[in-house]
Amino acid sequence: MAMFSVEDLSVHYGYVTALKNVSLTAERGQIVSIIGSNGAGKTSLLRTISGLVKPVHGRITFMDKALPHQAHKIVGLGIVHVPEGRGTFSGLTIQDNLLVGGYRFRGGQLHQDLVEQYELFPLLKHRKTQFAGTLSGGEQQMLAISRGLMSKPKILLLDEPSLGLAPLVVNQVYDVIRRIRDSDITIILVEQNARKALSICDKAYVLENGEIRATGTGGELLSSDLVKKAYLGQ
Amino acid sequence: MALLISILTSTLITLIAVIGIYILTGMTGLFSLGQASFMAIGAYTSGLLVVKWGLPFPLACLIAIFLAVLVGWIVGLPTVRLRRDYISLVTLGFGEAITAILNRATPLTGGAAGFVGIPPYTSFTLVLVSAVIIIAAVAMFKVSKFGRQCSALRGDELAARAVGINVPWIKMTAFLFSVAVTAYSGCLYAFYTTYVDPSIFGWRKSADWVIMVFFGGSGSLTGAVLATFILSGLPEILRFLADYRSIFYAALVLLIINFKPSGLLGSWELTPKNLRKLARDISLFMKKGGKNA
Amino acid sequence: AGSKEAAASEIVIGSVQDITGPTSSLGKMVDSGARLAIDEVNAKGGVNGKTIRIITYDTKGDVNEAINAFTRAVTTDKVSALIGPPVANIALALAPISERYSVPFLNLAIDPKVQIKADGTPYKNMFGMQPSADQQGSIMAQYAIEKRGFGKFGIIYNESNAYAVSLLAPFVDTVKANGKTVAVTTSYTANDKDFKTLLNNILQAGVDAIYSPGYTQELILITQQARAMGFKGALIYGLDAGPPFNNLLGESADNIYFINNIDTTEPHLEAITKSVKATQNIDVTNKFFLGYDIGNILVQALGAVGSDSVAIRDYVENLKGYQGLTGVITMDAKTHFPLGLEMVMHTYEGTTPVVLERYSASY
Amino acid sequence: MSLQILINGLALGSVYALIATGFSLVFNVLKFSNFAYGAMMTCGAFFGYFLSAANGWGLVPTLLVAMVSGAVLGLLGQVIAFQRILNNNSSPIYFFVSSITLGTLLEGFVTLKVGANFYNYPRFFESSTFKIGSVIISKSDAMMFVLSAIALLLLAYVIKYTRIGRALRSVSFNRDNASLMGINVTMIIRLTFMVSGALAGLSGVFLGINYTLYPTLGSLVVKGFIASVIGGLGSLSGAVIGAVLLGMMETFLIHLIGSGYAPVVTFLIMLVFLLVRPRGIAGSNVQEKA
Amino acid sequence: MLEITRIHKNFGGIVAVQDFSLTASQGEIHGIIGPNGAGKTTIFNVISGIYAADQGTVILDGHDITRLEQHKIARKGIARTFQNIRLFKGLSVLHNVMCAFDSQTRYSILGAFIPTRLRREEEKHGHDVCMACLARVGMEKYADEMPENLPYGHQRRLEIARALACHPSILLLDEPAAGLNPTEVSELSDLIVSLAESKDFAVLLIEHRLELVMSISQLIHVQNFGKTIATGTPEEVKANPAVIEAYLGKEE
Ligand SMILES: Nc1ncnc2c1ncn2[C@@H]1O[C@H](COP(=O)(O)OP(=O)(O)OP(=O)(O)O)[C@@H](O)[C@H]1O
Ligand SMILES: Nc1ncnc2c1ncn2[C@@H]1O[C@H](COP(=O)(O)OP(=O)(O)OP(=O)(O)O)[C@@H](O)[C@H]1O
Ligand SMILES: [Mg+2]
Ligand SMILES: [Mg+2]
Repeated sequence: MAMFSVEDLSVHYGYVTALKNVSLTAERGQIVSIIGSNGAGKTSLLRTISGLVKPVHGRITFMDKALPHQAHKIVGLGIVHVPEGRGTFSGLTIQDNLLVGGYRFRGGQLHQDLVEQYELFPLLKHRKTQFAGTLSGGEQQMLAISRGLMSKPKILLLDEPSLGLAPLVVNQVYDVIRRIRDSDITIILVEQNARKALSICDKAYVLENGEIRATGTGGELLSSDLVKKAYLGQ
Repeated sequence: MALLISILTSTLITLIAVIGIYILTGMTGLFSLGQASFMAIGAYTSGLLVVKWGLPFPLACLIAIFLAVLVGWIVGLPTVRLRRDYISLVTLGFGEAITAILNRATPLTGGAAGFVGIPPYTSFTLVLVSAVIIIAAVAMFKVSKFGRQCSALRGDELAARAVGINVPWIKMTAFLFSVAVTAYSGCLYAFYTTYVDPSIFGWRKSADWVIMVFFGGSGSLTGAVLATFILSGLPEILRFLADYRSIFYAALVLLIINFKPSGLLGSWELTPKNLRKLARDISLFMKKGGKNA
Repeated sequence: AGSKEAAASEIVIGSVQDITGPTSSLGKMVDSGARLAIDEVNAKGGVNGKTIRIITYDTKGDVNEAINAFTRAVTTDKVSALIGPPVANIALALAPISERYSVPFLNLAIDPKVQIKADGTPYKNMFGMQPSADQQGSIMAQYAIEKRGFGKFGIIYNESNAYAVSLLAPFVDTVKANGKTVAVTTSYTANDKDFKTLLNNILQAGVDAIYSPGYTQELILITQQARAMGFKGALIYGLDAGPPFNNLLGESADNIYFINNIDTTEPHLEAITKSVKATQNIDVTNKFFLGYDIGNILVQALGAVGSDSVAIRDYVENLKGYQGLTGVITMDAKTHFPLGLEMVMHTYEGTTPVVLERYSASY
Repeated sequence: MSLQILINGLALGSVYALIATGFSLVFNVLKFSNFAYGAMMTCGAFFGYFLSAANGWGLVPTLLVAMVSGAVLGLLGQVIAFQRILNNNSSPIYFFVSSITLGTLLEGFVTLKVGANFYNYPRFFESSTFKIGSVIISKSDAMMFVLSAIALLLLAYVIKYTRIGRALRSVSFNRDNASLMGINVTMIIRLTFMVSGALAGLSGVFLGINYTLYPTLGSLVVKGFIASVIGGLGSLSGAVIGAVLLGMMETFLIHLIGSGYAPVVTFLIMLVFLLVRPRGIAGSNVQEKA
Repeated sequence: MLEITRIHKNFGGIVAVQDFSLTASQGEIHGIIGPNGAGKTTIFNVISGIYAADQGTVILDGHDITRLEQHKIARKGIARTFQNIRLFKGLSVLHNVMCAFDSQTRYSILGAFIPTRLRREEEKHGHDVCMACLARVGMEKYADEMPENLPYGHQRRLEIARALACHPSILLLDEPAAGLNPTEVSELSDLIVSLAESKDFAVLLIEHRLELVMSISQLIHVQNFGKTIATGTPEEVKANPAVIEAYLGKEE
């Protein structure tokens, strides 16, 4: 059985159906990409996995155990979600944002982690007392990723991490993602930037109108007609 | 019959005040906990003008409303540019101040003993006609550009400014409109009870009105009307509960807010279009039900 | 849910009182007193073979509610007579409305404005059943000046309380008429609970006595704070310093003088107090006895003239020499206040009430 | 003599400060004015009276009982009136309405139990005042001053520097994202209500000692609201500074012009204050960024 | 015609914008690019009056608008979209757009209460104009939907429609392509080009999606640490080593 699997998941918002019988799996140290157009349900999928949205039916398992229902317990298992639109705590300083990210840990360990993050994103260190709400869009994105890493994830759910980032930084972020993967962390990556996402991943799913339309390795999908036409703008 | 008329009259006066709150809270998303003080200004001013200076009732009402709007403007001035929480707390302080003045200015207001001898000019017909006209005016306002702008700034003030909405001005307009309506309800009130005293106009009264707006559905004028009838009729119906009356009332409101957060009607309005839709839905439902049976 | 069919064998009277809200302790007391009177009569077979039913209408201390309650009582429930509240605001609001009907309204408001119109004639249905504020205020001043020899007074009163306000002018007028002085007059409002600064202003003036008409709770705070600030002089209070004030104060109530409708030390009143405590677990106050007297006056009226409300009104207007627990009641048709009803000045020794003087209230 | 007035003002200010602290705590986290706070104080005071003081227990047990029952009540209130609104992610407006209603409900229960009667705490001290020079200071005022200072400093420290405090602040900005950090948001919010309830109990007892016990004791909370406007909405230390200022201002006004027009002047000062310094004394001015 | 001369903006110690100047006229598309935190959004915030400039002037059609209140600036013809979408919740899609048109509607407060003829005509006119704005971004069939239920891409389009209803002479677009997939980006670039072709207004465009900004801008301003490090056509900029180092990075 896969380390992480989603089976037959459906989600509704009132009358709107966001997800219909979605299934996917991920293994340790894999990058799994999910691509799809706007409103396909990518964010909803991640929000369901992390416990923010309750599914109508379906099963999510991690290491052969069903996930608990509350978001904070799911984080406790090491499934960490970096939300779309950054979601930094606007009135907290950068440092406090990071420390909240490491909420599960305390003491010296926490400060060690903080130092690590500052090494990864030096910009954050220079600005550590600035309120997150006044950061530029891209700076907030870095903070959000960094804050997610403070939770020491086993599975990292990234929702459009390259959103609003300068090209140079996008490359940096993807480097970071690779590095994270290399440290045996599983990454579920939701991206609009299909080319980038597909070129980095081990496995990818195409989501359309809440349903899985196609699946395969990154390379397979990059060359599929469906993906080319709809997501690569070719 | 006399009882019914008496209850209906006082309910309709409350209704007018609640509509004042609806403009402010339901449409613009602002709170005033001193709204009852504007009712007091309306009541005392019109009463004084008629009793002490012998002005005709309609003129007295007009002057009273004008005065209330003027005072409202001063109260609103520092708050319309601030975060919306401020207006609720500033008006709260204003309420305390008005009560103090009414208690103190004994030669004019009669102080705590109240102001007696107001002639009973408020008839049921007058109140009914006023309520209908005011509801119509507010309904018109809601679908005008001003009403739209009120809703817009409730959604996002910064974006509202960025599309050219003069946010402080719209806030002030909504506030003063609601003040005028509330002050008028005060005039009606004074000439209905023929007696007013300062303790009538505390912040709890304003809070009660806010609750009524929410009970009915914060976005719905129809809801506000419905809720006023239910909630101000309720205590009269619940008389047999005696001491448990206020507990029952509070529990009911809590239930609605918790389990139907959008209130009774949400933002549904009684318009010909919606009514036709409702009728269609009902007939469809009946047909289906018929088939199943 | 009244059974109107049974009306033939039943007479209905109403009691419009603050049963909930800030003044409910007063309203409930009057209501229980009246109920005791009615229950006693019903237990003996009622009047002329009919039982009396008393309906209580809660005003919640709200004028609007009171108007609805009043209207309900006189139009829907068709009561023969009404017992009114001891709270001036409610009675003031109901006075002009009572004029539209012909149901007598026996209340306990002491403010003359409740019973008497601006033109000096009484409202036809309103009757005050205890001495007016004018009478009570001047009695307290007379006592303080004549029996205690005080010459310099400080006053602290609740300006948002109609009852307290009505007791202010008569006291001051009497003091001035006797050539004495009121050195400082200060006021507070319902929300004020900290009187130290106000009292400070009074104490600075070095007064013989502080006069404070107000509700029990305020009197307790004023006593505690004045004593804590080292004031050793006399405190002169109104009706609401009567028991259970002494038990609630939590310290010695020495050197406090107050006016009361009754002599609390009279044996048969004490007996009633005990029995009510035993049967209903109520600590009665003077309002209870006032309510009891009104109840009995109505019973007597019903017995004499039947259940017609106009006849009852006339009967009450001409009431003479009724021997009640609060004294001998003779209605003055000109003022609709009782003539010559006695008031009793009290003080406390420690926490025990002591009777000082009886005054016959002349208007 | 003006020293005496200053002391009286400080005493009144510390009553207001204690009220304002518990009230702004909830405001900080959930961004709404908890209008049930007044009723919570009343309940706390009555619990302290009936469960402890009436049994002849001393001040400290009474305070503890009131605080514990205040905390329990805070928790209950959260479950009854706010939990569902939280779950639905409704706007703060709903909390506001719910809190007013909860207040009415609690007050209703108190009235049911005690009627409009009032009670008096027994004397906890041999003498209720002490003197420094010519200045008379009431013991309960002094205790209140000290306790509210301690409560405030403790809270400020916890909120600013501890893990729980950071969690609390993050919850105040975005509940969903806070839960993504592994924070048990419901627990944090309940904790907030419990602490605020405990403070309500504490203030309740002191209000009771100073002003006797009665069902609408909590209406003094209005002063807490006004204080927090003067201090800057949402700022805890601002609320306290505002409260002390308000207490002193009122006392001076009462001394100078009497109690009658004091609220009017207070209100005018508040208006002018808002015009001149809209963010209050300690409110920070974070510019909104688009 | 928009003339921005030497604007500065500091936040405490941070210099967000330094010495920024730009001139744009109807029909032009200007791109503004630069690393994160370079001060691009701040430039928009200064132009639209959310922040007051520390120095410098913004002149629109000969009028100095630097220190006007926000809503007045908007009424003078500066319309914008936001980096983080800001729509009016609780108003339908059409009403979102109409709000932006309302300040141009002529009926007075009297018309708020009485359905005067002027009001009816103006409302009708506004309705038509706003439907046309929606149609220009291809959103007319969603007119009665609630914006919060729309997918992201549609919300972006709605923001543009709302800005169009302000009858702008300058349109400020802050990262309009963020969150769109490549297909949608190419639709968006067609849309922006077609808007610019109408010659009604100039477009200033902040964007990190190079496929969009490089293909449609006539002139590109590159910002770094608040300063303009390069200005030129897309080709010039792409070849500029300073820009490559600070922003573009080497192509992989
Ligand atoms: N809270 C909500 N209430 C109602 N509908 C919602 C809600 N959240 C999302 N939806 C709807 O569910 C569908 C899926 O939305 P979701 O945000 O998961 O899409 P997405 O793939 O992440 O899109 P994007 O690329 O724009 O982020 C959309 O139709 C959206 O409108
Ligand atoms: N209100 C503010 N207070 C303090 N600093 C601010 C404020 N607004 C912006 N800044 C700072 O100014 C700098 C410029 O921010 P701006 O938002 O303009 O960047 P940007 O170029 O739009 O970046 P991005 O491409 O990431 O959106 C950033 O470093 C940001 O942290
Ligand atoms: Mg998404
Ligand atoms: Mg930006």
